[in-house]
Amino acid sequence: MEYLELNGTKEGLSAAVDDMWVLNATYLVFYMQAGFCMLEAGVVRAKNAKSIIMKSIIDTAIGSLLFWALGFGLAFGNADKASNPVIGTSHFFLINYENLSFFAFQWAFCATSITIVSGSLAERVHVTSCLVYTVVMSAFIYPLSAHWVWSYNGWLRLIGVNGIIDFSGSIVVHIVGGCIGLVGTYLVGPRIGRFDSESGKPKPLPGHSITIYTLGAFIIWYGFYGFNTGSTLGISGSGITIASRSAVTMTIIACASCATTLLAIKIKSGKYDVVKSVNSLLGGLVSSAAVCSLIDPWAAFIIGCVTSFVYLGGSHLLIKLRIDDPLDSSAIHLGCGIWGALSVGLFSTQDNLSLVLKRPTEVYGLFFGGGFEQLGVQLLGIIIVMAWCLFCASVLFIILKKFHMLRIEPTKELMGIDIDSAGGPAYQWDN
Amino acid sequence: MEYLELNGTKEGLSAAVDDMWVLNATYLVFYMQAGFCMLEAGVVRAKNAKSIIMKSIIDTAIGSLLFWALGFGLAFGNADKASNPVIGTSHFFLINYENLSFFAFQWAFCATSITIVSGSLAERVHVTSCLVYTVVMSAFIYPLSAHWVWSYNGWLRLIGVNGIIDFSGSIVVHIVGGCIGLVGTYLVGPRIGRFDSESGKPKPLPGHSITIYTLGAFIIWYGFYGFNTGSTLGISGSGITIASRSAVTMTIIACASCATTLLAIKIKSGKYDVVKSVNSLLGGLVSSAAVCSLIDPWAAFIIGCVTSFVYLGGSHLLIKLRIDDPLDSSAIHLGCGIWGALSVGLFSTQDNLSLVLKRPTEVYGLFFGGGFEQLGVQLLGIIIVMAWCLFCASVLFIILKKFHMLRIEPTKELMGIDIDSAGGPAYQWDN
Amino acid sequence: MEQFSTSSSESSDSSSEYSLEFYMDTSWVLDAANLVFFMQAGFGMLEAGMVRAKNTKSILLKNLINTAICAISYYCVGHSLAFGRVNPNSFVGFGNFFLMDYTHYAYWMIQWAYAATATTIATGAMAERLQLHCYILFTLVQTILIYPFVAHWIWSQNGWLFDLGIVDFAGGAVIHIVAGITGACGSFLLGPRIGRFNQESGKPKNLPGHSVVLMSLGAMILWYSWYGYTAGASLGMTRSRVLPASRVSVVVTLSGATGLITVLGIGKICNGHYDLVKGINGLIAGLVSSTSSCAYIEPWAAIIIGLVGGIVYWFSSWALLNWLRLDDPVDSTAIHLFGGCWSLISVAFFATHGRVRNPDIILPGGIFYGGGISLLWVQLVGMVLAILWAGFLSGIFFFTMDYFGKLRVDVDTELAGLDNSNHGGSAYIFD
Repeated sequence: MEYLELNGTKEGLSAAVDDMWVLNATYLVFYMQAGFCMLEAGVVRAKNAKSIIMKSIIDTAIGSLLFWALGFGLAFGNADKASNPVIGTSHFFLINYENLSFFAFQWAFCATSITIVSGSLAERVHVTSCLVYTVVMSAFIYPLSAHWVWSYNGWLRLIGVNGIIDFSGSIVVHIVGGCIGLVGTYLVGPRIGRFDSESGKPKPLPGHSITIYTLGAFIIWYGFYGFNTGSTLGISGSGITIASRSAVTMTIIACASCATTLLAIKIKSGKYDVVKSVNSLLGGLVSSAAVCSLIDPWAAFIIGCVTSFVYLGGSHLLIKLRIDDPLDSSAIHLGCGIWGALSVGLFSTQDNLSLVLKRPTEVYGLFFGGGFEQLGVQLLGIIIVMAWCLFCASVLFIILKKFHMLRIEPTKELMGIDIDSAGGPAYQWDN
Repeated sequence: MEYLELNGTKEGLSAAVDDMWVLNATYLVFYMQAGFCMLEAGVVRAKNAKSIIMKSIIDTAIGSLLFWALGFGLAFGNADKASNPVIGTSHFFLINYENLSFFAFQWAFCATSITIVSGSLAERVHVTSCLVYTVVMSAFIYPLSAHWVWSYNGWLRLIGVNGIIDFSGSIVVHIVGGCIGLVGTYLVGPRIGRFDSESGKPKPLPGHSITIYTLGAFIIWYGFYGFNTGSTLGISGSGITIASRSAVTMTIIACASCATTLLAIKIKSGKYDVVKSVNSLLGGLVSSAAVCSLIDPWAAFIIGCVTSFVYLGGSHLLIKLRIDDPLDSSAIHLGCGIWGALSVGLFSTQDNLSLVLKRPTEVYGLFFGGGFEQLGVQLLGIIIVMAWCLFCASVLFIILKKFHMLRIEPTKELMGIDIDSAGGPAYQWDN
Repeated sequence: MEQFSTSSSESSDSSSEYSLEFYMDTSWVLDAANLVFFMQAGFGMLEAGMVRAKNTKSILLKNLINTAICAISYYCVGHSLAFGRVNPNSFVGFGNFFLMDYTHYAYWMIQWAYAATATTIATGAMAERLQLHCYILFTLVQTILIYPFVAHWIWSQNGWLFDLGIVDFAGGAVIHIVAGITGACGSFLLGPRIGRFNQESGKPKNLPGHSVVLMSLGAMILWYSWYGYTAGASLGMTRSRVLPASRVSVVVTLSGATGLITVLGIGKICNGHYDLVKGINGLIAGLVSSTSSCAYIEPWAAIIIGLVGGIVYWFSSWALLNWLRLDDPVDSTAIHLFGGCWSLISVAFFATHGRVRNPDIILPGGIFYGGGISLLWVQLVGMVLAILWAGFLSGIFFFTMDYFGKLRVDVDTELAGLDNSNHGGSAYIFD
């Protein structure tokens, strides 16, 4: 992200080429909305498909408007290079802001972060509450995290030698989204029938279309190439080298994670599990976000294998704790996001880190002899961002719960949200 | 479009960069075919899904061949800069034409315009008639409109100080497609069961899959980034500035339109309506096509909000007039297209307009003190193009109707076109 | 194809490592690789739509596995055997295992995406009856033993077919022939699905797929990504590669569209209705037909190539089914093996433009341009050798698996559907 200088200072054709790269990446990241929408639609039951799509659309539309109006200013409004390390203060409504391709890219990131939450809250939440958290997230929670971690004078960037490093958003996008989703799904409580009311044993509530689900995953994977490689903010200078490396390592992480889960489950239960494998794939993509530009391919393989167990462990833990997360969003985005952010402190090599930071550095990955400092900074950053999100989300969802705006009534839940508040079912096979 | 000079005259690296930009955009615009195909498939009933896909694919294939053979020559065949303002006369079959990336881009636009029509005619029209109007549109109706509005010596370009301004096709693509679709759907008559035969009240005939429908809309949105930003025909010079602006304003317009509709319907009826919101989103994209490069972000917000009401009004009007347009194509593409083209005369700022035209201009948006002239020119252009399309489409569809090639028989309509002429249903759930 | 080999040495060795040209070309390759990867989504949806609902999950899982396992094995070994630069000979490459000492990451990306495509195509032919671990093993064999050798022969500058002057721009032989023949071997040794041929009369019976909508979505995604697949093989846009890359896009569109129309037309004549499923296959056959030649031919030739490709597809599909009794659920043998052969042969007839990357090297003109038949012999040698190599190795592999009873699922599983028996339930749940 902003480790690479913004193109405001460059001129001529190479500035144009850089902006082109960012714009193309932006389109890809926006396209991930389609992926998330399909992913979520496929994994809910048919009676709730329409409402989850509705939420996905609300996320995107309302979230984009608010990030344009307020969020971007709070996150990156550093006019005169004098804004404070906690919050940005200018460029609301894009006033006096010229670097529109950078804005568009950030915009798409914000939309991604918000859309993660709706997955955790699927099948039992009022559409209206989705409106509320979208507004709060895009105007407040997300922008501040982004300012701390990404803006060049964000306070987490000023800690230690390198500051916190989150190349393309394992922390800012995925931990934020996953964390808020986790708080939400905990406070909402499990779906009716998810845990047996007597024995407390979990019962699967399978989604209505694995096909749509897998399609969504593939679209997300496709879009992730924009997500990760676009974060170089250009291809001139060392940009394209970093971008190529990111594309390769991200592919290896995702594939290693997917393959490991597939085989681990096969060995344990004798069956191949599509949904868990796809989720691991997504988990791999998530953990690649922070670290993809900083590692060598073989390290990517190791990170990918570990990601698989992080996801499986997270998913198992959720069930242990009787938390019902229909898409395993918190295991994927929070769990694997944390692992990805930590792995920066473990696996990043000196050469790659210097290239990304554009200056030589003596602090790098622990396993390469770079010391504990980077790992400590990453850990601190993760804790701070998580604490911030947990706090805000708890306040938000508790207020919503107080006013009975969070969860729909049991009868309506059993009937399906579509018929109640979205005007009919998503599918009509006869007539 | 051709406001920016063609890259035939440029050389070296910047020409390569420009062509690369146009080609990438072309791919995105072709991908919109997938979006329209899914959109249309999702909104028809399951028994007609296969035939609408067939139409959508035939559109693309036949339309592409004819535009290559004839259409492009009629639209942009300006060899020797001496062709007349009404019709192009050279480069049929791409003979002696080297600027292939420009051709490919125009090609994709033509395919988009044609595919709009099949939405209006869904569920009751012979596949063969689709063949016929595809041929006429791609070889005749569309190319002439494109020549008038886009070719540098088209006669609508020569009116007034700036000539007509249609940055990336609100008029040429969407008004043409929407208008022909409207004539077609009016002459074909409503689907059986759409209006109660006694009371005349409209009865909803919901599509079979909202999921597929939304997927289509998201793909179209994604493709629209190529559609709008590719119209800069390059990124060198001021191209990338215009492209970034277009991407941002188009997103704001689409999101504002979607959000407005969402809230308006919620306030009025107490429910969230997915289909109408998605349609508004598309309407926003359509109206952004003409105007996206010429406005500031805040104006985009206003245009978006108005677009929502234009779409809702258009949709309402169609039902009032007992016109059955299964996809609301004419409300979306014709209605919002008109609004987008008009808003050029209202909201375009002097700076942006000068940048796009590549020369200083004293005539610009009414609201910025640029006078009524541009608005008048836009209005004139819209009327001319609509009159042309209405005329041609009426002749075409009346002839088709005379020879009973337009509408399928009532029994087959009730049974579904798939079983009759597409060799079986689209879905097989058992066996 | 000379482009690949020269690129890998040239761009990393030359002094222009940090020029704008290098950035642009690399970004072009990365974008294209991303699109080629997206073909996995396309093939996934296409194949999912073509199988019966009870086997959907297994086919989706299969595609996921292909992609993931292929990435890992291609990263470890495959790329080295194909393009390793330490001590390569004309038969096989060597060195750079695990991407050690290899920095041309963008090139690896696109080659991986190609390799993954080859595997996915091949496994489609064995759908609905192959055991899942056989897919995994086959993916390993394909990406380690079969594919890299053919890629080395034809695309590496050390390859012996490359020395002979074989022309295969985007993989008609390397990808489609290899994938087609391995799929055919597997499908043949597996035997037909239960119910595919009437037990008494031996007549083939249609086993239609479960969703034409998914199928066409897949086809449209493929069409889109085909632009990256073919135009990306230019490996850049600078140094007068703009025009060839643009022409590739035009040629691909024309041959695909012609293939579709041809097959739809034949279907209408033979069966009396438009057959969408065949038509979609015809579209892909048309696209495949121009893969080898797309950079070297004129647009009009693309029409002829697409036309013949459509005819070849129709009749080979019929012949394989009725004469060879080969049950290929997704027709991938007819499309990719025969389409690939035709694509390789057609170069010898229609080639007229010189090499893309080195315009100085004049390609011998095609037979229709008076270039003599020497190129035809080379192409035929390449075709036969690729078929023999891939056919022989895959034959041995599948025969071994069959011998140990690990090839085909048992009868009960097949009748019940792989999803219900092996993957924990159906892919769809609508109530």
